Amino acid sequence: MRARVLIRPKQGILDPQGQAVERALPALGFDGISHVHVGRLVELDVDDPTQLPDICERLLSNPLIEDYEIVEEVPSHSAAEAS
Amino acid sequence: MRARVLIRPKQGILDPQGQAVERALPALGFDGISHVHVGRLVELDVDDPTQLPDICERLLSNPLIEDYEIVEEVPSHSAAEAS
Amino acid sequence: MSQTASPSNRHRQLGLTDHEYELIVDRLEREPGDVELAMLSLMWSEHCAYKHSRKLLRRLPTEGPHLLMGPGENAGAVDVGQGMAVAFKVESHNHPSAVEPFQGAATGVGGILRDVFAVGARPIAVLDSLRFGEPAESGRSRYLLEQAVAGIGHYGNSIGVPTVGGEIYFESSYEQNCLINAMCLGLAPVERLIRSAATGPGNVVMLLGALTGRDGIGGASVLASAELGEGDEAKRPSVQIGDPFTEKKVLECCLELLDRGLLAALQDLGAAGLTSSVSEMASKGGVGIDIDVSRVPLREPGMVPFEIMVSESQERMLCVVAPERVGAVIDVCQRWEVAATPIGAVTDEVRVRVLDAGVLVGDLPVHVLVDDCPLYDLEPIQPAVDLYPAPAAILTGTESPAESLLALLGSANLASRRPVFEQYDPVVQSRTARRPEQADAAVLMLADGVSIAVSIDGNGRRTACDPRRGAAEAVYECAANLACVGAEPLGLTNCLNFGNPEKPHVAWQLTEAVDGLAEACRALNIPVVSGNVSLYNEAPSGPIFPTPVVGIVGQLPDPGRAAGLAFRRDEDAIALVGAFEPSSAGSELAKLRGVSPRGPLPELDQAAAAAAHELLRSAVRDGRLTSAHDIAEGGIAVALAECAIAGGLGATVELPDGLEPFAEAPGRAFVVSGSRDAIERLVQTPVPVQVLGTVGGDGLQINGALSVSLGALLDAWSGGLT
Amino acid sequence: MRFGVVRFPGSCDDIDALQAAARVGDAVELWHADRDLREADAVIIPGGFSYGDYLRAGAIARFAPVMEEVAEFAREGGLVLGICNGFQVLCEAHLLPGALLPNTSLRFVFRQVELEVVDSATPFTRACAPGERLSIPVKHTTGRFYSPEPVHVVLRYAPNQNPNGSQADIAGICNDAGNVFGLMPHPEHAVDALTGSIDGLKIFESIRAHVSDRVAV
Ligand SMILES: Nc1ncnc2c1ncn2[C@@H]1O[C@H](COP(=O)(O)OP(=O)(O)O)[C@@H](O)[C@H]1O
Ligand SMILES: [Mg+2]
Repeated sequence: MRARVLIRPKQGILDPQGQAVERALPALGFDGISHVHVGRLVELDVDDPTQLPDICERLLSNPLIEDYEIVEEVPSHSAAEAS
Repeated sequence: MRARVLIRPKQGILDPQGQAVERALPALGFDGISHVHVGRLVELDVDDPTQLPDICERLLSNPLIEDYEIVEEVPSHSAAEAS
Repeated sequence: MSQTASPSNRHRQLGLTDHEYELIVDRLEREPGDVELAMLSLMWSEHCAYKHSRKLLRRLPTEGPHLLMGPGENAGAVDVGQGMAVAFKVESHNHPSAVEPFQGAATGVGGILRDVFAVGARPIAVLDSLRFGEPAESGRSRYLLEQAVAGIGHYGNSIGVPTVGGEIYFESSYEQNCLINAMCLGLAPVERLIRSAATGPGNVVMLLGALTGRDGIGGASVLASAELGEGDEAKRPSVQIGDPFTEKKVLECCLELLDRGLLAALQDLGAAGLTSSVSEMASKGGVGIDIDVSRVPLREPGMVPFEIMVSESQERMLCVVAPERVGAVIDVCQRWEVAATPIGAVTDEVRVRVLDAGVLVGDLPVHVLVDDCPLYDLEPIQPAVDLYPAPAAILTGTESPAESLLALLGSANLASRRPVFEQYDPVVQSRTARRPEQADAAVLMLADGVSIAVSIDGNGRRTACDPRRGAAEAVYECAANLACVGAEPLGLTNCLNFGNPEKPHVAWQLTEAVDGLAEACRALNIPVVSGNVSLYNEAPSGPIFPTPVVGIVGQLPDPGRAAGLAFRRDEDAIALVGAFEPSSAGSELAKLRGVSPRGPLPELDQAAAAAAHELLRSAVRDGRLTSAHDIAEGGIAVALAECAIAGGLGATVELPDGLEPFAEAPGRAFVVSGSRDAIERLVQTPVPVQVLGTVGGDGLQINGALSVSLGALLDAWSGGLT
Repeated sequence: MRFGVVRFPGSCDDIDALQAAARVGDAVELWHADRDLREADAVIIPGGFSYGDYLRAGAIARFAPVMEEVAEFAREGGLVLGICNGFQVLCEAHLLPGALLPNTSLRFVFRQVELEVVDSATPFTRACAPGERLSIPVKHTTGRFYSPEPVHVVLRYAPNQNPNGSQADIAGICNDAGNVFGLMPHPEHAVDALTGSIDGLKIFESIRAHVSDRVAV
């Protein structure tokens, strides 16, 4: 199965990247954008999806400062590629 | 509106971050995982969602090396926070 | 937090003893309110009040001919000539790094940088001193090493301050308590140095830099003041994230504000946030300060006054500005995209008053915050038994000298540090004349005719053997490193990393170590200009090795003559300079053989060591030597091997009768190379100098008994830490 | 001649570039927010971490007001040198082809490397001999050059010295017109024997020679 993991800074934790993007946007002529947060996206093929929470906690995210979310279960890599 | 942008390395471009994750997993006792790719997640509140493709192409992603996907439109930040 | 605690025990939850709480009530003549108690608990914490170390620190000498600013300011400073001052300080970030090593180490660098530019000096160099558990035994230690190094690099590299040196040791006593000490040096015209004393009632207090969030609340200060027990999750603060980009802007902005003469006082926000900064500024100025927390720009909604007062959000500075200059300050800040907000005023009442939109929520006399915390006497008792278990034996003692040499070179404590220092930018700012692995001390050029050298040293295992002598050795080793590049010490900073001082044997280690530092500084005539103390580095299995870390800054006239450690010329003579009577106590070889750290360390004849330093310094300054290297871990054999590896040139030597190749006595002696003539001139001096042999060939031969090819030396040494 | 050195928030090697350029000509700072090149004959986008390297190295800096002027200047044939972060900015701004990706080691790397001069006929390398080796340090986390299209290679890492996994060992490239040059190594940190090497001076000397020829014409 192909899984997608979203990792984002925990609420309340400083997110300097998000701040930098937010400040840059008006200069590009984009207004009305706020609460920008920058995190990571991990996509992977996994045989046993029940491992995912464990993988997220131990490797993909840093639980002290990041939250993770396993958002989606899509067909496996090769299938997705073909489509 | 709260939007979520997924940015991933273009296919065929070496993704050492994905490789590093893939290499680390067996040592932690996780098997059967492959095709790992690491990208970026950007989440933002946007007044005018029609601006999003432009924002993605000009700032959030570099089209030469990255693909982007606007996956979801969820209620805005403040609403999400309250829930 | 106080909502959940009953009034009778809330002070204990905040780390105050009943006695301390009674004292507070007595001084205030009332019970403190919530905001006040939060503030007092931090100001009376070990971290801020130095309650178990302050009395001891008075034993350190703090006077010297080049001293401009001593302990008590954010950083100490020395005069380096031509109207220039160098400010420096070392600080620990041990506890936050144990929780989150990347951010902990990064914000450690961020914090020490702020201390340096808070006195008006532009940060020009960072050094790091790190301790972890054994990498071969502990995955966690390898992880901490990797993350801490990455974090230090991340902050220093991104902000454009070179990381020019450091040291790393691995011992199992650090398994649960890694040490992350960072030192920063800054440069300022003497007249730009500024103190943190708030002045001028009516002046405006402004907050510069990052927004205030719930970072580290209940954090570093409380955390650093008690042992971090297992499963103590609730005590863990919200992790602070370093933002070097914001700090870079704040740094440039503050220096410009000072250059334009717009500030009356400047102070960084570190542990205990606004509470500590405001109290210290008021105390030093003999004035009061009113702060209105409702004016503090927040990153998170719903923060209450006590949270704002104790938040440890990074990348913030506090300054005092005359009312007529506020506009000009805001203009400069805008150019640097730095937020600048008036949040209060200097008063003549000598109280810190906290208001929330004009409503008084806290009102404390400055002296209660800063001076009234009781200072404790230590109750030192020399332990009767070994405090530390024997390390795992890697060598049996039956190896040949060549095998021992290769094992030492490949051990984590002695192997090449290249995998680490390649992650640091050592050259930005274009001052670095000697970078890591080129010489024993980093050399930075300040102006024509003025350069400085800096090194940071400490050896916990030796200090565990004999705290007094081990601490003194750290001073001598550091000064010896400076002598190798021809530098004369001007000032010293130190970080005292110890276990729980309330335990008698730790109290003994601390007392002895401070005495050892003080003696060495006096003997070498080096004033202590700044420092930091990190206590309670203790796990259920016991305390860390007592680890005083020493950083010395020295001056040299000609960076072109700073000797490197590499053998560079075939046929050069090699000599041993200095009285050298090493022993195996506390040595790296003893460790590899599984011997527990136990004294006595070899005699330290301070006058003889100082004379050797002086001789070496003058020979290097005259440009007479090809190379110079102090003899430290691994003894003379390892020192020779390091010179050979660095230069890609072998050597053939005979050691003086009875000199053990791997025995140690750091800080007292050197191996040097130079023309026959130059070496002959050294021999003519009163300092003991012995000619050992000759540079050349493609291997190291010692006493005809040990012979190893350069390739084998290099392989062992470069593969020990990857 | 006059060099202009851009200063973004987060630039770090800007002063170093000013000092290096001042060894061969005049050098002035160009402030990111000003649409003014101060009559510079050549523009340097220096190294560092503009805007913290947040999001992607160089991604935010390319939108700074001064960059509009730099783009215009480049279109008119002015010499533009991008060093490290400056190289990243020029790629993001499409003034150079390709992109810079994270090092394969995923680590920051500082190293004194040897470079081979592949093209010694550019305005930036004319003081070098063809095939000459230059010793210049690199220091970056995002230096792996990638381009799906062929590019004009000016400098390569010497064999076995590629520090970042760069495609075809590419260390520096120029645009088709030859007036915009980007490189990951830091020539401004190789202008003084005391700090390691003087080979980087050749880049600055080349620029001066080119500009004075042009003025002479
Ligand atoms: N071991 C020490 N030796 C000398 N001075 C010290 C030592 N420890 C702390 N100090 C001095 O005590 C003052 C308070 O230190 P610290 O709390 O670390 O300062 P800051 O809050 O500015 O980081 C500083 O001036 C520091 O230099
Ligand atoms: Mg301070």
